[in-house]
Amino acid sequence: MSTRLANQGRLIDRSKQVTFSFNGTSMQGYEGDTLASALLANDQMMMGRSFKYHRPRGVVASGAEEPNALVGLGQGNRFEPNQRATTTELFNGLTSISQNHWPNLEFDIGSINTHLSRFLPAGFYYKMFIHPKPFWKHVYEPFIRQSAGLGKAPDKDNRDADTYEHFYHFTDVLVIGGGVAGLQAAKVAAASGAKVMLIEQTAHWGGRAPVDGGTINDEPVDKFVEQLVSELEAMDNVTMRNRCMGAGVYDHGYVLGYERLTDHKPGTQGPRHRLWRIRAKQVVTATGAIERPLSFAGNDVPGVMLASAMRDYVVNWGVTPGDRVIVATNNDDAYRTAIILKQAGVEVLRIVDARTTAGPLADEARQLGIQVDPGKAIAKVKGGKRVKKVELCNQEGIGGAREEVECDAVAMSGGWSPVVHMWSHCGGKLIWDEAQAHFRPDPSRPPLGADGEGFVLAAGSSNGPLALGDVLTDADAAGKAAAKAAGFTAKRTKAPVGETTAEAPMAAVWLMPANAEIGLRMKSWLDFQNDVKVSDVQLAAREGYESVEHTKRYTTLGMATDQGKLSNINGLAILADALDSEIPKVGTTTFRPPYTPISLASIGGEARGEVFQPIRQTPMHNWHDKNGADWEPVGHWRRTYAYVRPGESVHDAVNREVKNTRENLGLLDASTLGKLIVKGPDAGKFLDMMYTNMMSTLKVGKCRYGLMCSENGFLIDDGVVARIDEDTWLCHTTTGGAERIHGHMEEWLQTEWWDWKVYVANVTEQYAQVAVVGPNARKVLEKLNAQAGGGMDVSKEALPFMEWRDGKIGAFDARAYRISFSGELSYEIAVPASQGQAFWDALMDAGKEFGVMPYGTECLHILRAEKGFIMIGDETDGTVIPQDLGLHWALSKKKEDYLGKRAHTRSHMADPDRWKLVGLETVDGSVLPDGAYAVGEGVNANGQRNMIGRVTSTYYSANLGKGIAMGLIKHGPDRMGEIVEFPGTDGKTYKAKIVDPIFYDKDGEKQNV
Amino acid sequence: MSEPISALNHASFEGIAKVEECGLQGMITLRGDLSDKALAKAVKDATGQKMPGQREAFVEGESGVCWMSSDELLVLVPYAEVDAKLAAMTKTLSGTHSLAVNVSDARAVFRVSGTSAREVLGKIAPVELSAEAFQPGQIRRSRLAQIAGAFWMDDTETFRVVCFRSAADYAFNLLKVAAQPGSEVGIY
Amino acid sequence: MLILNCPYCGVDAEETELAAGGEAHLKRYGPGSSDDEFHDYLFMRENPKGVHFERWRHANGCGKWFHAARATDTLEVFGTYSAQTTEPPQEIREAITAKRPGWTWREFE
Amino acid sequence: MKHYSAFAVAREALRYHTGWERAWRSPEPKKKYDVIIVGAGGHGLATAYYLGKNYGIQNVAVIEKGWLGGGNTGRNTTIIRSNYLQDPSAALYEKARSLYEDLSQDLNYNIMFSPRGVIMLAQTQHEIRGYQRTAHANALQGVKTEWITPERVKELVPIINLDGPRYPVLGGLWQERGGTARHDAVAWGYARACSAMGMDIIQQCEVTGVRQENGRVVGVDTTKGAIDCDKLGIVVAGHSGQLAEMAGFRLPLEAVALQALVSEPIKPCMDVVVMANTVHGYMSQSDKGEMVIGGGTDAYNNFTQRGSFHHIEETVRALVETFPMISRLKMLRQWGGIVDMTGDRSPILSKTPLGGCFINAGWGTGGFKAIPGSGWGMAQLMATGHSPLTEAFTMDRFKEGRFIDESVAAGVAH
Ligand SMILES: Cc1cc2nc3c(=O)[nH]c(=O)nc-3n(C[C@H](O)[C@H](O)[C@H](O)COP(=O)(O)OP(=O)(O)OC[C@H]3O[C@@H](n4cnc5c(N)ncnc54)[C@H](O)[C@@H]3O)c2cc1C
Ligand SMILES: NC(=O)c1ccc[n+]([C@@H]2O[C@H](COP(=O)([O-])OP(=O)(O)OC[C@H]3O[C@@H](n4cnc5c(N)ncnc54)[C@H](O)[C@@H]3O)[C@@H](O)[C@H]2O)c1
Ligand SMILES: Cc1cc2nc3c(=O)[nH]c(=O)nc-3n(C[C@H](O)[C@H](O)[C@H](O)COP(=O)(O)O)c2cc1C
Ligand SMILES: [Zn+2]
Repeated sequence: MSTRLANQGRLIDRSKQVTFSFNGTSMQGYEGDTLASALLANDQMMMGRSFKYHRPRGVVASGAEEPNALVGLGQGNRFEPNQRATTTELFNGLTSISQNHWPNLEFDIGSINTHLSRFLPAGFYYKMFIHPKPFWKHVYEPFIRQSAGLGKAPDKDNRDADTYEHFYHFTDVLVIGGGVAGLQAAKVAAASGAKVMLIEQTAHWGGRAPVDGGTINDEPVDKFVEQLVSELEAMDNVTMRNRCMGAGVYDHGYVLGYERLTDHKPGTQGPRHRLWRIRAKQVVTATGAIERPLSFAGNDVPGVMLASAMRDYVVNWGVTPGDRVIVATNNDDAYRTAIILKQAGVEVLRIVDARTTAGPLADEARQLGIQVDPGKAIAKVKGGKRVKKVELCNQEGIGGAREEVECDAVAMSGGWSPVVHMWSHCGGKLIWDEAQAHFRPDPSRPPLGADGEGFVLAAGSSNGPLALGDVLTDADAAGKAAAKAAGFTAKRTKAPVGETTAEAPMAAVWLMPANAEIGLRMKSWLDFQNDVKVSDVQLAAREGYESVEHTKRYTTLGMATDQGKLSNINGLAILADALDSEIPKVGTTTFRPPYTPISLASIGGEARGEVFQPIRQTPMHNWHDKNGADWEPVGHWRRTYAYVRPGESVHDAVNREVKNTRENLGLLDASTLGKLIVKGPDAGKFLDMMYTNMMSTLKVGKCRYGLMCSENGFLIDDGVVARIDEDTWLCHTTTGGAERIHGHMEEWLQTEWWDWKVYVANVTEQYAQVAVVGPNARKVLEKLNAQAGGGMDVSKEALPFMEWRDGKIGAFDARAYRISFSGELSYEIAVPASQGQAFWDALMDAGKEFGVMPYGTECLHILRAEKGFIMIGDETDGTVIPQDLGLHWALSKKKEDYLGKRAHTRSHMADPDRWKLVGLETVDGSVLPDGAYAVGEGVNANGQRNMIGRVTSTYYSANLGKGIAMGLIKHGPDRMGEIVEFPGTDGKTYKAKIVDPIFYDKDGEKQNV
Repeated sequence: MSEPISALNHASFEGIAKVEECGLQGMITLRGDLSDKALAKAVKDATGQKMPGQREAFVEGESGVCWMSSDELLVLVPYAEVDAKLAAMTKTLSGTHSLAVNVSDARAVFRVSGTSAREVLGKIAPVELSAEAFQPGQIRRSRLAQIAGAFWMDDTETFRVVCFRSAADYAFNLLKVAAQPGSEVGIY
Repeated sequence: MLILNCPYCGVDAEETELAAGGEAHLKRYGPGSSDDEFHDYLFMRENPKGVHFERWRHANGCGKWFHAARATDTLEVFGTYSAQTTEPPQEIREAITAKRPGWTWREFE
Repeated sequence: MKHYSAFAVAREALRYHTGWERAWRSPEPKKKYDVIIVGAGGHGLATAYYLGKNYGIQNVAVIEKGWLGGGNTGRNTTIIRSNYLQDPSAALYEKARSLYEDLSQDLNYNIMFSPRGVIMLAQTQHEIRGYQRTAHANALQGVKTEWITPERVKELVPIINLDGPRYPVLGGLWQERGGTARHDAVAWGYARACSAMGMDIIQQCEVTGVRQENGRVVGVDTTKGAIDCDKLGIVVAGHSGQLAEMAGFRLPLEAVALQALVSEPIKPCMDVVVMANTVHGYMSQSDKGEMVIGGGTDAYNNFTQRGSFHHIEETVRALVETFPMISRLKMLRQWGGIVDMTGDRSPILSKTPLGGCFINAGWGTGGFKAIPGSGWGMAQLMATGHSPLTEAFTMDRFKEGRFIDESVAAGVAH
């Protein structure tokens, strides 16, 4: 059984007991435990079920590479599925549940799949469930999807209780990984004066070395680490972070660091995760190496574990996964596990070494009384939910002549693979190291940075060296090289001297026994989580899925939550063998970020809830909000759609506003309209290029409506332009247009006509702008003026239609434009934004006697539609040109050039068959459905109904008491009076007459009073 | 005129740094040839400051001048004086191809202060904010999470942050989140 | 996540401060140009797998447009330069030649 | 070709699956083919398949520089829908969607077409109008779509947050028979069927030149030598510009990176595909349980198959806001693909200035859903010189100012 040992446990504090629960059972652990070590200490060997066959799964590793021990962690709005028990620090009150089973972990209906596994090889679903066809949708797929997934989905109404944030950091050298290699590299890099950041994913510094033993500079490793850490902490130019994982390396030295701040103490004040966006001149990956499993039958039974992990459990947490252990290996390092277990009082039954010769560690093991079996292999592990016994055989051969040994745990080691993820994310290439049977970074093909030079260096075991001494010299050199590449001069210092027992060469063993018969191969797991076995990879190869990428996708090898950290190399070795090829030829799949999964919330950072996205507000925003505004998002702005009074529907409110504005007085907050100042000796010439009509001839004091097209000919914006003085114009844009058109102008000025003397400034937000509209508009202004004594003359004579004046309106400095988008007597009045609310209040107050009401954007739309005014975004959609809208009058014939002019001459744009703007009126007065299409005769070559037009705007006009609409109709202007049909999506067909688009006050008398 | 009101009317928040809306600040956008003597004179007259070089900000209290781009300055003057200063400036610049406009009301200004002020900004702007890289006397236009903004330092623990008035509410909430208690980064 | 040096304000700006503006050094064709010329001006882009010249704007910064010489296959940046020029400056071309002898782009090499 | 069925699997199981034959052969190139297709992505393979199936043209080679299906076909978010606005697009995508319905049976390869339904959320007035317009158009185009209320959205997607503080959900455009398919299987299924017809799929073979005589294509140069052909189809997505250059013409295309990501797998929680275009996010849950999430494109030319992380960020924060329960899920993997964008974001299916040479490109961010329809139309175009499906998608439309712009009604291309 797995138990807590009486001694050992360098990371736990036995004086601090911690209570936690697993599947509802309360358990005890110590501070410093991981959830995995604590579960093992409680003899909880089985921790979950595998994905496909629902096989019992126990912990196999001790760190980030763990594929099996995944739990649902926490509860309610702190519940998180698929959390690795091996990297979860234990805390008081932790709750966890195991995953992927029903009804429970011990007895799982889904485990029937393991008995059917023979019928469910890789890719079986591509070959099945094809007939009968209807079964797919109703039987097969629902079934497949029911069995999908691993962890429980969080509750649908779950609102994450935590906050998250980002942080931008800039450093000369970033060292990823805080093992002895990372610490040493950081130290020498920092000694050069470079700014260094060192990040480590776990809560501890030192990595593997303190567990593996040996000495550094004749001191125990722990001591060396402690010293180095305090040295680094004392350096001003060094930033150290643990619980901070290097998640991904991206172009131009961008690295994501994933810092877990409160996962080990949930509920603490402050953000849960911080995503560091680090820019580093040089990145050193000192991410260590990961031990590989061995492929033998039953290597997935709970109790079979990586040798190094078993060693970690004993040394770091004082836990042994079993009482009677067998060690299987192809290298010397696993002997350390046997020795440590034995020294801790655990029975080590055998060391099964696939090689025929081992190094001095083997002698040490033998001296401790451990039986070493050279040339041997595990044929099969027996046991269901935990290891019961092991059948041993010769490594050579197919696995006959077996010897059975009873035991309760197996430690396996297939050699070590450098963690090359960070090296590879941004394009670093690998080479195959034949002696150690692993891929390691190819220093001649690093990822390239902005300057085209390599910006990542690997150090320590992540670069290939495995022996402590080599690791330290390598790291020392890498740290110095990184400092140099970042522009610093490294100090000439000696690397620390690491000493451990010398090791004999490992031997590549990809299958145990070497020629295992099919029955064994079908039980030899490669990918524990996704249930990919040796036989699956061989099947893929046989069926032509020969590329390693095909094999991956066909078998799902390496696609589980661990991303193949344990399985990939073993899998591609099997593939190479099946293809009769070589491992480096087969190559690896692509390493992609993140290194281990990171929370989606951390990626979003602070952008949630209130600050999810900016909401732009006008100076009168709060007033609108308090006065019934039904909000409409327009770009990032919020505008009032209508002011809804208690007891009113939105529709009622709109109708009321429409009528009142025509009959009395309406106020519109028009502050969002863009206002651009264009000034300079060449401003007139410039605006003549920007607008389709002539702006240079506009007289000072006057306004002109202008159209803008893109160079491609399409309408992009419109608005009223006012000439302020000899070389200054003020251009109004649509709400969405302010920044866009400002940018557009700057672009042309800076990149095409840079010798033109023009400056542009965006003054949109300097002003609050209010449209004062309706027959009483002048009266209210005059009243304000009278109240304050004097002011601007707003009479018809002093301020005629399409002119503007500066002056005082009431007590306010204002600029009044006599323009009208409603067809009524109308003034658009700009006051400083800081006066906006006061001005609005004054108008509301003075307007009472004139029947003032604020109105929203929908009313604005209806008023303009009654007048047949087009709206950018309604009548236009990016495919409409001025000619379509009957705006020929705004296309200057005098100007040789303006943006869009050339485009309009292309054959399709000059085509007389283009749909053209008309008014539409249903024969029964009802409202045409928005977006409806008019149909013509017959169908086209693709069998679609022929269409001859569409509705662009449609409203109920309370003033006219009927539906009115505008639309684009083929040959429309020539078809006045004709009836066209618009099939609705409601099954009805709407009949509408083609009419003039001006429905109200055709002669424009009302606006010009 | 009524009492002018700034976007957030002096709202404030205290977390790992203090965040305050500063109220109204007179601001003039001045575009022109920065090497032109007339411009230098206009700036000097309005603020007493010399022409700033690339990314320099010479600000004292409510007066000062910031380099905004190769042909643009932000001139700071007390809010009450902006009309007069602008008029004087326009006069000085008459005959010079330039543009001077009052943008005081188009902006919101925040003060972020305290020992963690650099960190608060470091969470929302993709800018190196270590003491070696950014100091009083410099200005940086950049991104504040999802909006454009500019900031300079009044002293080693105080930033002034400028953004568009319409985004003031977002900017304030953003700074509040970035300054939330318990969120010290411990870097600067 | 690219970083480009804005030649106007001299900062190394990361991509989120910038707006990409497509191919550089396009010659504008207006009224009077042929259909082919106008089409190529609007739509035909070099789209090379290799050395490229392109426009960027320091949008969340000084607001200025500038040019960058960049490789689209490795994202290496050879340099940035003023937008007020109709062709890549000599020193930029030399910098590219030093890194990638034999490069070509449109009529440049 | 050995027939795939549950029975066949059971029979093979008894032999430890040793009897399966290759899904596709791995032949050496012949001297000459009637037709060569460059690019063994979905579109190339489907083109070859329908050339054989519909026109009896089976002396065909599909030449692939890497591994078949390894381009964008193997890295897309698998959304299939046909609720496009413009007639030509609706026709093409609906043809594709309807072919997807029977594709598993047609190919005898389960491509797991899952018509689970696609919702495009309307979150602004502008989107409401755009989608209502699309619904009207679709009704006339023979595409079954429906405008639905927020309540119906919630019924279909219980995990959605209708009242996001920024953009409440105001309704949606619902296509019940839209959905997803297993992307790799689409490529594999077509490849297997092509191979079974005797076509040669030649992988690890890069086309390096296009040979021509008297204005007609006569063959290609490849890393495995020269190969002759009568007709050539260039179907290489992001690399179209390079191939066109070899063939002596230019294309109005630019290659940019588009990214996607998946979460860790969780138990089923979302049964439909949701696209939220205002906030730039879309998400579905795969049959394996991951949330499959699509991001935005970079605005600069890029051939690295990596993109800029801030697009991921933008997408993820939008989705966390739209589906709050995914906040504590984790991103498992992110990747990029190089997509080829045209001036109007619609594809090019066209004859070219080079006789006998055809181009199928410009699918940009949304061509997976089109694979069967595009293959069908392209085969017709290559075999007969004309196809109503491809007619509007010629490369000279840009010169005429005749664009097929789908973005107009608040729609997006993917
Ligand atoms: C992240 C992402 C998400 C997407 N999401 C969706 C979605 O949800 N729905 C949707 O409908 N679409 C989506 N798409 C788009 C879709 O993936 C593509 O439009 C589609 O797959 C294109 O298929 P293809 O066959 O044209 O190209 P590819 O699959 O890219 O195939 C082209 C092939 O040509 C080969 N090739 C290139 N050059 C040569 C040469 N010289 N010689 C030989 N071979 C060559 C390439 O190696 C490649 O295999 C997405 C794309 C991406 C990148
Ligand atoms: N003899 C053998 O066969 C053998 C094999 C392997 C390792 N070793 C020993 O292991 C030690 C290797 O030292 P080392 O420093 O190179 O490696 P290490 O494994 O000791 O340290 C690597 C550190 O990097 C961290 N890390 C990994 N990926 C990370 C990421 N993405 N972000 C942040 N942190 C990350 C790990 O948590 C770990 O602390 C030496 O003592 C060596 O002798 C020996
Ligand atoms: C729909 C879809 C689902 C995917 N699901 C997974 C998954 O569960 N696990 C995984 O590791 N990758 C998954 N991927 C990503 C692939 O592993 C791979 O990253 C992607 O196809 C791009 O290829 P590349 O990374 O090899 O360049 C998925 C991809 C797609 C398109
Ligand atoms: Zn700049």
